[in-house]
Amino acid sequence: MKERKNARLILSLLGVAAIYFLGWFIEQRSGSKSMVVTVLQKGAVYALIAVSMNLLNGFVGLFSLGQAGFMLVGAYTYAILTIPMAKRAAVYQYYDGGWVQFTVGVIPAMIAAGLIAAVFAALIGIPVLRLKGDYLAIATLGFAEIIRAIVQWDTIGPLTNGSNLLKTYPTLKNIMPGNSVLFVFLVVGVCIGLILLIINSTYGRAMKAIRDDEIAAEAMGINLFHHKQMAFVISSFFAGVGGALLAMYQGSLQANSFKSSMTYEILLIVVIGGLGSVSGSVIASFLFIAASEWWLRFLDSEMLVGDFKVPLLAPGFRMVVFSVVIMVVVLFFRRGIMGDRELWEIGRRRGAKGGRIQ
Amino acid sequence: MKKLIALVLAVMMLVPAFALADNVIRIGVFEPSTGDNGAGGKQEILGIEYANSLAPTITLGGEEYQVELVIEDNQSLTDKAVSAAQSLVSKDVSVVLGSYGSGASMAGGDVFAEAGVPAIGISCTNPNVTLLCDYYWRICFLDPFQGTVMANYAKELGATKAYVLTMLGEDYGVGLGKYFVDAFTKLGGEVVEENFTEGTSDFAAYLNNATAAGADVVFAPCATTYAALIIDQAAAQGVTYPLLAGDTWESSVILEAAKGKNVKVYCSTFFDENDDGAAAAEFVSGFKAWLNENADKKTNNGGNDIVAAVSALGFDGYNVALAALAAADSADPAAVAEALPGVDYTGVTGNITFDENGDARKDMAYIKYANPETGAFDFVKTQSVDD
Amino acid sequence: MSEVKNVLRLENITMQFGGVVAINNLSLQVNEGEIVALIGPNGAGKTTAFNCVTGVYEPTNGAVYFHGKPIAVNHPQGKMVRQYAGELANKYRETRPVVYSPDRITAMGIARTFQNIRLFKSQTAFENVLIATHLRRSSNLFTAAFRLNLREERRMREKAMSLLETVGLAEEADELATSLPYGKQRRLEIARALATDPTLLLLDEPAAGMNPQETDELGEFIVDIKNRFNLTVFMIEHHMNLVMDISDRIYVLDFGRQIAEGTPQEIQQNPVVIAAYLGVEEE
Amino acid sequence: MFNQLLPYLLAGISVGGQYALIAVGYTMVYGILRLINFAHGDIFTAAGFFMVYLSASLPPAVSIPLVIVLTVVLGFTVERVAYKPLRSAPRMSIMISAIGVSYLLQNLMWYLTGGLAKQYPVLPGLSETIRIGEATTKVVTIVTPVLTVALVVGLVMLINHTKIGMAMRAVSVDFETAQLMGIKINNVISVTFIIGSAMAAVGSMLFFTNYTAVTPTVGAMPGLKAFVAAVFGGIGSIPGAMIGALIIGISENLIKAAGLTAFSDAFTFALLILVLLFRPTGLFGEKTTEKV
Repeated sequence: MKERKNARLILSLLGVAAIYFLGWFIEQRSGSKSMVVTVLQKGAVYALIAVSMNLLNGFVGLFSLGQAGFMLVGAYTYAILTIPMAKRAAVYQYYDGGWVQFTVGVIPAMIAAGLIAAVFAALIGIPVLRLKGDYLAIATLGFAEIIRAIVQWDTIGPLTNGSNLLKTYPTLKNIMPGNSVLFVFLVVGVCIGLILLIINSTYGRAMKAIRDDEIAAEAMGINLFHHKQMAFVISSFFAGVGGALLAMYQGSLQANSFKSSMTYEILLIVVIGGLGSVSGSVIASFLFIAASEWWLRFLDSEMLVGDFKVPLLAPGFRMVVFSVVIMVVVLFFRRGIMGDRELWEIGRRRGAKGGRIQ
Repeated sequence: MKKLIALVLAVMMLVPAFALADNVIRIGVFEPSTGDNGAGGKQEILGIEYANSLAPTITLGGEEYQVELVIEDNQSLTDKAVSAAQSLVSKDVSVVLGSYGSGASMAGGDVFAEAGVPAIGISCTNPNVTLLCDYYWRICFLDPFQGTVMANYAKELGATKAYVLTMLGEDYGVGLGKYFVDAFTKLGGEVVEENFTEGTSDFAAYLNNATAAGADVVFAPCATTYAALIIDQAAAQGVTYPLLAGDTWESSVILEAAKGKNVKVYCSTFFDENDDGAAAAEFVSGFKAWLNENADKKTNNGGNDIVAAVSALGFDGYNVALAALAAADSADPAAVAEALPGVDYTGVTGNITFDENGDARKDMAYIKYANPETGAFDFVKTQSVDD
Repeated sequence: MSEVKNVLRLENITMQFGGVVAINNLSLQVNEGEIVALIGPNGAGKTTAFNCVTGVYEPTNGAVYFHGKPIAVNHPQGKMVRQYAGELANKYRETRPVVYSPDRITAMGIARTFQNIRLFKSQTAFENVLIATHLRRSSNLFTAAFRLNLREERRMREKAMSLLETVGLAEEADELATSLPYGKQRRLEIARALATDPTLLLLDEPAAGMNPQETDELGEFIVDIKNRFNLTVFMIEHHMNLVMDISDRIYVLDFGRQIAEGTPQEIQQNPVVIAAYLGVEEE
Repeated sequence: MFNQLLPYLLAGISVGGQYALIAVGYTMVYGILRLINFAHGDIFTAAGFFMVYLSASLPPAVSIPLVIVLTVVLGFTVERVAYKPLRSAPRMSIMISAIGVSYLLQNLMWYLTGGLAKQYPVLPGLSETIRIGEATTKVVTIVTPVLTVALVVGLVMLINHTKIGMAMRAVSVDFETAQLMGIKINNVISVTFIIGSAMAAVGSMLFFTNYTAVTPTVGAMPGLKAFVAAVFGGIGSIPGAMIGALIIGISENLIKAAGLTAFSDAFTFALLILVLLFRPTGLFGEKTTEKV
């Protein structure tokens, strides 16, 4: 038993190492211009965000739709803290250089991004987590919108630059030049590793109990609010870090893009990967990003095969095909890619674990 | 079923591996053809396409190359702009043209800078496009200039109190609004500022406020969607003061909204169809003929053959790119980037040379009036700023 | 049993849902070491009484004491006052309303099972019990996440396993809880409840759906765990043989009212009970 | 002071009435399926596009009923394709499906229209300008509340006095029991979606007469606000939804009047959270207790 456990651990570590090597290798081979590299970067960022959302929706059973709001907080925290002093006057062109007159390093700023998002979550959680099911969904969605409105508020423009773009902060490509994929994989890997540790601890078990049956969980002495709040804060922390990474990936930042449709996209990734499966979310993120940003892009431009103009191809067709695929998954493959199992659990016998989705 | 999906996915992975033809130079067109700025973006693309149809080849190092336009839709959104830009970069373009809308340009700028691909902004007027990006150049005037021009013009119309209305979350409008306010207050005018949120439908209250505040001019740089509503409402209220805005309002949407109504709508823009210059006149007639030949193109131009300023700018942008390529004598983006600052090109919108920020030295704006009777823009005057 | 100590005491409990009075002025007590049964026809309010004890419901009026400590105290408010006119309405006026949440009540030492089995359905039998050991943890999120609590984690697992052995489910430890047969699911619920280290165990129809032989075995099993874990047992049950076999005392509810109380012999001879309850053919 | 506020009040009543017509669809569907139909806002948008395209070639007398029919067909189809197969699935799955449908409809509309704003046609008798006191407004501002109240009264009568209405009430009280009593659940649900979509179609005509540009995402925000209105009024209660919508419409505009435009959307959600915390059943909802 123990030997098999060790073998599994070594195998997992080798697997992770292989993924890192592959990421590094692809970037070295195809150069930073290649679309593969873009997909790897954005896919990894979305993987973290999807896993953080899965922690709530898949592991605690809280239908929360506030992820975009917490990402927004994280992304802004990171950007505001890291814009170089020399560029502040230009970025905050309408606000005399802004209020914040210092910069911090990339890693401290990312941690701050997570922490501030977590503080927001802790405050929001107090009222909101008392709500059940779809009311929670709509309330968290509402809070995300409120956060967006506040960030765009002119009065705190010197802090957030109002509705204008934030730019010139350190981005993925200039933090570790030539090794951007490795950097983002490292950060995301550490974060997902932490989430996995929590999920597999006694606290993670308590969270899964809440998902399965709130009333029974409470009768077993599990404090619902306390554990929900904990999961909400943890999830938001990593959503905040994910937001910071997204800001780094994008190179510029505007509150306007953090709309509820962003949360919906992440939710769909989680569902495609399988609610309650971390590895599913990761796989689905890469597939989702690769499909939407890369593989299906050809659908957006007119194509001539010989003299024949392929019908239907026009800007926007990509997203139509893509959303049809998503609907097929939602309707006919409800368990998603992984169901609620993990990649490393495949082949391990564990009862007949079928037919469940919550 | 699952196997089938796996197969489909596998096939999709193979598709993007298209072959690169020899002797082709790619110019990226980074424009919105959908979204809020889709209409303007399409007109800009038309100018570029027309220029490409006139000059489809270029000779570099003694060899003739075909110039291929790679058009990518940035959907007028800053987050989508990033991936659109990446897609362009991954297709090995030598230089990029666009985008209509400063927000998308600023968002894409980073990608171009990191990939070392120079980009030429065509109608993006926010100063930060070039200021915060070393790989962005631009061939049009800037918002501080445009804001000042309109403030001056407002003053000339006899206004002392201006009402400025912009949309929250829109880089272009908010920026231009601020420059107008700065300039107008400097000229001794008084300003009342208000914002509206995305999706606002009823502007009655805003215009009421303007009237109540005693404004004698309204400056409302915003997307044409809202512009149409504002004009509509202004006509309904029978306001007497003129409505002013920036370059986005030079659009058939505005003409339609103003047609047959008792409103005075002015906007500043980059180019006038009835320009007397030989180059401009030739462009206008050629472009109109080209539009009329091709039904698709005409639809993209809004169904008529009115020459938009952004089309003229697009035309110039393409030729500036060719000039830079020729000067570099290479398709290598780095070489093009090096050659760009030295380009001196006289196009249909005037002479283009770049200053140290990468901005064209342009000191003239055209002010146009949306004539409600004819449903066309009347040229009012050219306006420059002296300081 | 040297000295009689009461473990659980319900005092004038009334529970009202809208216009429906589910329990009407119920008072009862369960003493240390006893097995007390609560019986009555369907809809008599038995499970509601359990829910008032375990904090799922907030009683409309009355008080619940556990080891003499109030765990749920409430008095009617607003227009309900009229319905409880007189002494009852004012009885708890002076006391501050107390309502503990279910998890705190479990932490105090009351564990329960459910009438309609509520196992954690995505978890194995072993995990179901393991989850319940979470309550008595000493680790915090940090030590748990970084595995600084290995000793405690091992102890939790050992405890869960030994409880599964106690209820005879060691073989099925890795089976999905919901894939077990009905009888075993009921036992698993008991194992899970025991994992919270209770002093009072509430069993809600533990023998439901069992055949006579299984029911007999269950009776022995309940007595066995009662002695082994030093428990007091309060149960709702329909199987009269089981109730009469193992209970020390019985309370009978009908339409939310207590109609009788006594030893099994007394209850069997009580004419009111016979009329209201035993006279009705069961199942 | 009043003259200053009047245009805001008028705008508030008008937009509130339009939210109300959308909210009816939300509240009915939620009452019966316990589903937040996230796609409802997009069905509303689709109704806008139907009108844009139909009125290009047809007179209003034909295009108006046709728009309602097409919208109803769309709503009906969405229910049959995306919700019906999930009837026995957990509620979260249906909600995810609703989000998926919303995503699909938005992308489809984006593709078909090129993502460009389309000009809504002028409907006779609605777009004319009138003066009320110091304020000028369109006829639609006056028509909206009247029409809304009439439709809501009609709907309440339908629900209280017809067989199908009785079936709807039964299903919303207890899904399973109603099924056992021989009520054809699927028919009731279809009728619910048909009524909801028809109301949304009427709402879209009024809304877009004011806000003359139709874009693929334009319905998302009014949709969410209408849902908040439904919750505020007490989910399942049709008059509640109307009153909730009017309150939201008016307060939103008063907030604009106070110069806090940035928060007019945020206010709606803040209101929602307050309602959920302090009166989760809304103004007219009934309290239910979960059975253990």
